[in-house]
Order: sequence, then structure tokens, then C-alpha cells
Amino acid sequence: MHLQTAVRAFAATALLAAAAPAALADNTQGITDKTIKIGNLGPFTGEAAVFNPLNYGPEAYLRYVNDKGGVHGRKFETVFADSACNEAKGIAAAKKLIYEDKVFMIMGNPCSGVAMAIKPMLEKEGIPWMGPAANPKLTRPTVPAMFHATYTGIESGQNMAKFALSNPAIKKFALIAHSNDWAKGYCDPAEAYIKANGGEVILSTAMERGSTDATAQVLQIKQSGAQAVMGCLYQHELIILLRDMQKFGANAVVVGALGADFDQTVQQVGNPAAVRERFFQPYQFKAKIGSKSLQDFHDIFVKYLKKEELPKAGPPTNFYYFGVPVGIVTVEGFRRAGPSPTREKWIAAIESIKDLDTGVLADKVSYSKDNHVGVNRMFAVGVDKDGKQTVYTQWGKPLPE
Amino acid sequence: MPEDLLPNQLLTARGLEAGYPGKQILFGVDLAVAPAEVVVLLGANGSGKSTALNTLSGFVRPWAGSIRFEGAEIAGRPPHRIFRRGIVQVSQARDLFPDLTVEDNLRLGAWARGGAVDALAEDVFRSFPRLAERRRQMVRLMSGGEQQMVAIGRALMGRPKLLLLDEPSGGLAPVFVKEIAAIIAELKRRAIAMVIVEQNIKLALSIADRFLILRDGRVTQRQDIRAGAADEQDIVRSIYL
Amino acid sequence: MLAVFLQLVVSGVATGMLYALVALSMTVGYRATTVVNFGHGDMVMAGAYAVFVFVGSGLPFAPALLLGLVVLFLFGLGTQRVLMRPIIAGPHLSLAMMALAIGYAVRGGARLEWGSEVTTLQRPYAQDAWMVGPVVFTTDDLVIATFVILLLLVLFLVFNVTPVGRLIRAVFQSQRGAALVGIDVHAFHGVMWGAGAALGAAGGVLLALIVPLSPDMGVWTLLRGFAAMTLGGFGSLHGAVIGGLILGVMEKLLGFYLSTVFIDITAYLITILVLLIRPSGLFGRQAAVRV
Amino acid sequence: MPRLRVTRRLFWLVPLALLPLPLYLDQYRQYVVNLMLMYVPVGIGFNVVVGNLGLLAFSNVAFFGIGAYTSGVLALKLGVPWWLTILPAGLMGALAGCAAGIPALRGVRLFYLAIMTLAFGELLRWVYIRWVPVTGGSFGMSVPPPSVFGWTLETEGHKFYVFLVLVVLMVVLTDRVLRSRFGRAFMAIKDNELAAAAMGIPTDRYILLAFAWGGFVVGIGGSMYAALVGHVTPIAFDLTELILEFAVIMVGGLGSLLGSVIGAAVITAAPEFFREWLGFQELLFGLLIIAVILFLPRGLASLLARLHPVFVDRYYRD
Repeated sequence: MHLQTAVRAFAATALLAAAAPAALADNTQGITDKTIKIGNLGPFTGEAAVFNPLNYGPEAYLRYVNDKGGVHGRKFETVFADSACNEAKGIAAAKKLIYEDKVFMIMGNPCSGVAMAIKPMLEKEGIPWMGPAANPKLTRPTVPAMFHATYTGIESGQNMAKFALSNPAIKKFALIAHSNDWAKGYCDPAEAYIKANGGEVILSTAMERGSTDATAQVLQIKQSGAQAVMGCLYQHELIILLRDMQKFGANAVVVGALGADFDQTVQQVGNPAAVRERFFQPYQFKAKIGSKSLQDFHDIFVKYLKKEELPKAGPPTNFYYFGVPVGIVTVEGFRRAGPSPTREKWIAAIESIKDLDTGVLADKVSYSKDNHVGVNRMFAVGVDKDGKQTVYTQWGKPLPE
Repeated sequence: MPEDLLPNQLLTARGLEAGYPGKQILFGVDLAVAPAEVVVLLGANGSGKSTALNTLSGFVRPWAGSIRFEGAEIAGRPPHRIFRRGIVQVSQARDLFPDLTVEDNLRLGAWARGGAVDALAEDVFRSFPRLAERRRQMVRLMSGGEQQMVAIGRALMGRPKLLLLDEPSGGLAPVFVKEIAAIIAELKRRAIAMVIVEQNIKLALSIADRFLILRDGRVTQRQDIRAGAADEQDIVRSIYL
Repeated sequence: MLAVFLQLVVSGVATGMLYALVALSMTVGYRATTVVNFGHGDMVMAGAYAVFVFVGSGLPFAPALLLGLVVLFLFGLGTQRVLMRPIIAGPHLSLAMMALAIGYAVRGGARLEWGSEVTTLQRPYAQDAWMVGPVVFTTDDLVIATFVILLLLVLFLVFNVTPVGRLIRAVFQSQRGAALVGIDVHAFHGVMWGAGAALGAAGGVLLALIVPLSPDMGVWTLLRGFAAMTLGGFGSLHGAVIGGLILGVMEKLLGFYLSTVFIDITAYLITILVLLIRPSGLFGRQAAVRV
Repeated sequence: MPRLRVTRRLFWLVPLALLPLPLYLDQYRQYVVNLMLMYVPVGIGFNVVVGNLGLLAFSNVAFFGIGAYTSGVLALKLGVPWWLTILPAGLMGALAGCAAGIPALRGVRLFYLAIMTLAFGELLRWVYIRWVPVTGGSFGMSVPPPSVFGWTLETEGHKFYVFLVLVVLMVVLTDRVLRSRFGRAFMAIKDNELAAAAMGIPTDRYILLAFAWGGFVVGIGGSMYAALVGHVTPIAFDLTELILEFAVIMVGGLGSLLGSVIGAAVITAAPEFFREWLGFQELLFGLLIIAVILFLPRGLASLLARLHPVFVDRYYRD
């Protein structure tokens, strides 16, 4: 008898629970008089941890803004969360940020799979997202609260192809890519762009993570007669490819995707001949890293990041700079949203941004109601015939310093 | 106090309790071996004979009790330490190295205790002419009786002060049983002290100085048979009934 | 056309030498302990990073290498002593899981320190390339091949000629038998586990000569090492080497003539096919099958 | 004995007591609870093969992935409502189980079986990546929101109830299987396969059956994954996932049904507690598993068994 009563009681509460609508986050969640709470989601563990400097770039900028007094008297408070680049874990991390930490918005997460997995939830809850993930599907078609502060795979992939095609002699292309969503995110748009602009893709080949050499791929490239190679590879494998291209005397130009740090790649290939006038990458920044006009950012990184957030050795790398616009655009949104920001106001403020010079990106940032990718134009970076790292606006045309 | 627990013994075990998780097998076994003495353990299956032997050689850790060998406490020490003191066991499954030759098996027997290995090996081959003929043969290609000889030979290579034999005649053809019996008799002549677990009562009594009967992990009878032969029927009765 | 084929074979052999080395180091551990170390890949990785650290602290390459091997030897010995020995009598699954967990923790530790950047180990020699007919060789190829062949010879001698080798084979064949002749089997296992880790570390260092360091580098080679061992026959030294070489060459040929997407699964296909068709592999006397 | 039976019936109170949970949990915690529920069948199926049958098969992630992909493909490409994809997911898992069991029938055992099944899992992952028209390749696929009888499961709470029913079903059914002659046969095979065969037990049939049942239950776990995560990609079914699933059964208790449940809960919850440590998580997680194997070789379930006989596991002997 007692058991039955208990069962009924439980069943009743269960029905109640099932019927209760999930409480939607209110549109000022995470904002107090003094603070703005922001979730910073990224791969701090797992194979993709290589990308976590993308999370520290914007964090450094927020700390810098805090140091300067914040925005409208509010300071930023960051909650980090690890996605491990794994969907199940990433959802947990994002849900914790939203429902437990009650953040205003989420920034970061370079892992496209996780970003795609949390997208429906962000959409439903109207949680703003500003990030560097390469997957263009996140913001195309546009979703009200989601913004790309940097180039997606589409812009980067197109620019890889565009740069090579700006050399009129280059018509025949080979694609070499990892079998993962990241690499496809670059190589698919590159391929589309090549085909649409008079080029020809004559070889598409795979190179997997953990490869120890690229003999089969390089010999295929050589045999195919490709003049340019779109290398949608992470840094490890890109280094191996470049080394083996040199070893087997394959003369094609290699244009890498943004998964590798240019400086490090050049240095780690170890052989100047393998990269001189041979290896290029689309370039996101307005000037050379290490040059005067980016010095401010270098200083910000070094001043505001903790030791364990900076590289073990050497200056902050490409990825720190690539992450920083996420912070800059986010802050600009709060500036424009006025003294009592809401999510709607922040989103409207972002959409009102036109031709914003971030001071770091090659392009000025502009958004509109149906364009949530802020930037488009890129340069290219390479090593010129004197072995000097050079930024090009197009083939053979260095950017004036 | 039973007379075999008097001092000046080679090995004295008292109150041995041992077993496996959840199952006690020995319930306070006392046992002693004098120098050059042959003690036979008799008992039905599951009475704890092999466990008693394995406890002496260190393969089973006693829960309680003491084992003194040449005056030193060895209860609970690992097998290789006990081996190095001179207690060498020939186990029931023989545990030879099947893919090594007879000679290699023998040489490994002397690995831990050292000594004049060549001389020792020649000595073993003299005692086991059958092995001498097959010294380059892989052990796994040999018959059960031959393997038993290798096992005993390997134990002798360790220059045992006390030899523990677990069912030396177990599963062998009658011809080999006779040969093994002769070998054990020869070892006895060489004044090697032995503890033997044996099912073959006739064989056991022919070589024993004393015997103990184990039943459910307890010693139910102990008898010195040097004075006069024991009654086989009697013994069988006290083992199984 | 022939030139391409020859080049593929030569490069395949060069890659195969690395697989062979990983397989060799696993074979040593397996032969001595009859336990397959599923965390072995992470010993390979740890070795590479250890040497990287010592070189980074200013040591010349040779002493750094030596120190790295010693560190990994001690680490292997220590983990066997402290973590494996207490459960050695337990189910095989616990042993496999323990090895996996040790590897996972080591990888996590490495990631904490080096996960967010790509680093490389400086070669202690100048890299050069030669053409022999139409085929290109590099110094790396020669260094790695020389090392693996020397190591194979040394191991072969140790295993088959010296008393230590007899001991190793004896323990492999019967652990209880070894204990019966007074061998401290546990200590022996510890030493051999350490030796396996040190050899794996050597493999990691050679690997690091040609690829950038990464916390996952060992895991990537582990399954290839398994495939090489399976193909050559578990427990066979020369089998491990030949298995590794065949795997390396197969990867290149399949990759070039069929499609590069097959490179990644060559190892898995070999493993599955060999175990289904000829479980003892090419040179294994010990059948891979036990019921 | 009658007293014991009464107490075991009290286990039914556990799911009942969980019913009001969604009232008290926010969406994050509810999601984590759902994740725990999802890992229960994953652990149970794994445990049947590895714990109860005693075979070293590392193919569990393959069954899990097959289940997830079956559900995902049916829902996305054919528009089948999610609840109707659960059974097919289980069946595909069972099929994969049979495939993975074939080498075992051919006598492949121990580490050889482990390595082979490991290769099987990686091979399947390669298929997910390459079979683009069906699986969506590396990008994977976004599965439509799950629905049951035409009702869309909007919140984590909704999913919770469906998952709870599935989990209870799987636990009860597996309990039945393990208590039947099948379970006794598994135990006999694990103890001594030769002896079991000598006693006239058709060991082959039972081995295949254990694999099939394991695959079925895990496949249903995969279906739950598709519903819970909503985004199925090849990268989710890699070796890291294998270590996680291994940890579920080792930490919970090898061969114990109760252990699978406890393991699923603990292993899912542990990373959430470690969250604060960011990069340290992998290290901590590894150390946690090491500690459990070392100090609780029979898993957390053995702790409970020490408390009261009602928790003693009846399908497993060391």
C-alpha cells in the first residue's frame, strides 16, 4: 500500500517535472553593476590542445581592458571550460557555463565539431557566441546571436586558392588534407574557389595525423604535375610535407591552412631551401608579427597572461594574435551597447559595427543583420628569395611596411 | 610434544596455517625434518599435502605459524630467497622450460646458487644416463618420465639441502615409477633430506624414514618407520576413512 | 615508373624501420613478462620528451640520450614495481587497463607541459640527401636503419647466445619454473619492463628526429607496432623487424597506387587478416591462439 | 533467503526515487545525469563480454559508434522518429558484436583478441570518415531533436525520462540474461573454457551470444548518444573513448551489473569535478583509474558488497 502511494507521488512529481518548461536564461544573465561574466570554451586537453592559445588571446585583451577600467564601469570575469574537442564533453562544458556559471556569452572554442554540437542550444537560449572556429556553418546562414570575429574556413580556404591563382602561371592544383572536419573546412572552399576561377584540381590526397613521412603523397603530387598544393594540414604534418617536398624535388608551391604557426613551421622544417619562395599561408594580420604595428598586442600578451598561458619559449605565436580579435569585437559590442547592456542590445551593437579597425587583422570588421562573419580580405605570408619573411597582398607583391 | 619437534632439526615448521582467499587449507600443521631424513606426507586429495609443500617453499604465504630452516625464520619469504637457502622443490606440474634443451634446463637450475655448473651437470647426467643421451633435445619433446628426471635433475643442480618432491611418480608409466624410486633411493643414500608428497603408498613407505598423515589440513597421525614396517592397510584406512 | 616504385619501397623501409623499432621494444617487454604493454606508446613519447628536455637544458646529445634512456628505464621499472606487480595475478583485463591508464596519465602530464605548442628535437648531425640512381636517401634514413639493425643484432645475440637470453626465454616459458630455480621473477619482470620502456624511448628519439614532438606521437605508432608484431609473429625479434618493414612498404605502395586514404588502415587490415588467417604470423612459433 | 529477495526488490525504488530529479536540477546537471544514464548500457554491454564472459575484447566503442550512427542516419536521412531508431541501433550493435566475435570463435584470445578488436574499432572509424553520403564524413551529422510518439524531447528533463526507461529495461533484461543458463554458461566459459566445452556446453554459441547481447545493449547506448549529443562525428569514437568506457567497468566493478551502473555514474561525474583543473584533467583521470585498480581491484561495487549481502554480485567469480 505504502509503496503504491509512494509510486503515485513520484509519478505525479515526474509529470510535473516533465511538463515544466525549461527556464530560459534571461537577457541580462551574467551582468552585474560591476562585472560581465564571459565563458571561455576551448580544448585544454586532448589532441587539439595545440589550439588553446586561441583562448588566451582574447583573455589577455579582456584583462587589458579590465586594467584600463573596464567598459562602462564593468569588468570582465572569465570562466574557462574545457571542451576537449569532444562533443559530449563540450556540451557539458557549455551547459555548465550557461546554467551553472550563468555567463552572459561564450567566446572561443576553435573546435568546429563542438561548436556545431552546442549551436542548437545557443540558438534556443539566445546565448551570444563570438569565436574563432573555422566551420562556416556556425554563422551561415546567420543565427541571431552567433558571430565570427575572425576568418572562417571559407575565407581562409578561398584565400589559400586566391593567392596561388594570383600567380597567372599557376593553374593546376593538388589538395592534401587530414580526414577531419577541420581540414575539410579549408580544402572544400579552396577547391570550390579554384574551380570557379579557372583553376583545375588534378589531385586530391590524404595525409593523416601521426604520419611519419609523405613519400606516397609527394610522389603523387610530383607525378600529377600540380603547380600548387593546398596543404590543409596541422603543423606536424605540414612540416613533414614540406620536408619531403624538398627531399623529392617536388617544385610545387605549398599554401598551408591556418592550423600551423607560420614562423614555427618555417623554423622547424629546418631547411631554408624547403620554404623559400615555396611555402605560403593566408595571412590574417595587417603586418608581420614582431613588427612595430603589432607590438602593442605582443606587450598585452606578455603583460597580462600568466606564465603557463604563454608559450614555453619564445614570443607569443600566431594563434594568440588570431584569437585576440574575438576579445576586441566583444568589448566593442559592450562599448556600443551602452551602460545597461542586454543580449539584444549587445547583438544589435555588434551588427552595427562597420569598418572597425581591430589593429591586428588584415581586414576591417563589418557586420550586418545577414552577415555575421566580420572579415573577408586576407594577405599571404611567405619567405622571399632572400630568406626574409614577407607579407604579400598578392603573388609577388609585398605589403609595404 | 612429538619427538620430531625436538631441536637440532634441519627444518621445523610449527602451527602452519595457510590457504587461499576465502578458503583455509592448513589448520596448524607441525612438521620437522632432521638432516638426511626422508619424510613422506600422505593424505587424500585436498587434504593439504601440496599446500604444505608450497608453504615450505614459499609459493604459498602462511597465514600463521613459523618455519625455521637451519635456525633462521623463513616463513613468508619469497620463493627465490628460500631457494637460495637450499630448499629446492620439484613441483607436481614439473614446470620445466619446454622450449629449452635438457642441458639448458639443468644449467638454469644452478643459476641462482652458482657452483661448479659443469661438474654438477656431469654428475646429473651420470645419475640419469637417459638424459645424457638427450642433452640437446627440447624438453617438450620428451616423455613424462623423462621430464620428471629433468625436473629432479634440475633441482639437484641447485645443490639442495632439503628437497621437496611433489608426487614424483604421479601419472608415470610403471617402468618410470621404478626408475624414479631408484633415483630417490640414491638421493637418500647421498644423505639429502627430503619431504615427499606421494599417493603411491608402497613407494612412499619404501623410502620414508617417517610419515605424516594429513586430513583436512591437520596432521592426524605421525609415525617413525625406521624401527619396523608400518601396516599398509592401516595407513590406507586412516587416510581415507 | 620503376624509379617511383623503388623510391616507395626505400621510403617504406625507412618508415618500417621505425615501426620495427617500436615493435622490437614491445617484443622485449612481452617476451620477458608475457604481458603486452598497452601503454607502451606513451613510453615512446616520454622518451622523446625526456631527451628533448635534457638537450634543452644544455646537455650534448649523446649524454642527453643516455640520460633519457636511464630515466625511462627507471620509470618502467618503477611503474612495474609499484603499479603492475600488485595486480599481476589478477585478470588480464586489469593489467591491460592499468597499462592504458599509466599511458593516459603520462600523456596528460606531457600535454600539460607541451600540449599547446609544437616542438622539435634538433638533430645532432647534419641532414643530407643523396641520389642513388633515381632513389633519394637522407642521413635520417641511414641513422635510423643503422640503429635498428644494430639493435636487432644486439638483441638477437642477447636473447639467443648469452645466459641472460636463456633466462629471458626460461621466464617466458614458465614463470613458476623460473621461481623454482630461484629466480626472483618479479624483480626480473621489473627490470625487463624497464628495458622495454628504455628501448621504446630510443624509438621515440629516432622518431623525433624526423617528426615534431607531440604528446600523441606514441599512440599513433602503437597500433602500427602491434600490427608489425602480429605480422611478424608475437614474440619473434626478427619477425617484429620484418613485420615492421613489410607494413612500412605496404603503406607506401597502397597509398601511392591505390589511394592515400588506405595508408591509415593498412596496419588494421594487416592485424585483422593475419590473426584470422595465420595467427602465428610469419615467424611466430608460439601460436597466437589459446583456448 | 526470503528476506534477501524482498530487499533486492527495493532496487526498484532507485529509478522511482530518481523520477522527480528534473525538478531540482538545472539543464547542465540534468545533462550530466543523462550522460551517466547513457553510459549505463554502454558499460553493461561491455561488461557482459569482458567481465562475465572474460574475453579481452576492445571493440566496445565500435558498437557504440554503430548504434549512434544507425540512429543518426535513420533519423536524418530517412526521417524516422528517434524512438523508432532505438531498436535498429541495438540490432546493428548486435550485428557488429557478432562480427567482432568471429575471431574469438576462431580461437583468438587474450592480447591478440584485444589488438584485433582494437583494429576493428579503428577500421570502423575509418568507414565513418570515408562513407560520406551516409555518415556525413568528417563533419559528421547533426541529428534532428529526438522525438517519442510524436512528442519532441525539448529539454534534458524530457530526455531523462526516456533514458531512465531504457536504462531500467536494459538492466532488467541483462539481469535476466545473466541469471539464466546463458549467464551460467558465460561464467563456466570464463572459469575454464576447455572444461566448459568438455562438459558439453556449446561454447561457440554462447560466446557469439554474449557478443551479440553486449553489442545490442551498447548499440542502444549509442542511440541514446545520438539523441543526447545530437551531433555524431567520427572523432567521438576514438581510443580516448575506449579508455573512458574501460574505466566505467573497471572502476564500477568487473562483471558486475551494479558495477556498470556505479561506474557509469562515477566516470561521467569525475571529469565534471575535475573541470576546474583544466589541463590537469587527463592526468587526474589517469591517476584515478590507477588508484581504483590498485586499491579496489573489484571496483566500487565490491565496497557496497561489503556493506550488505544484497549488493553481492551473483554473476561473477574471480
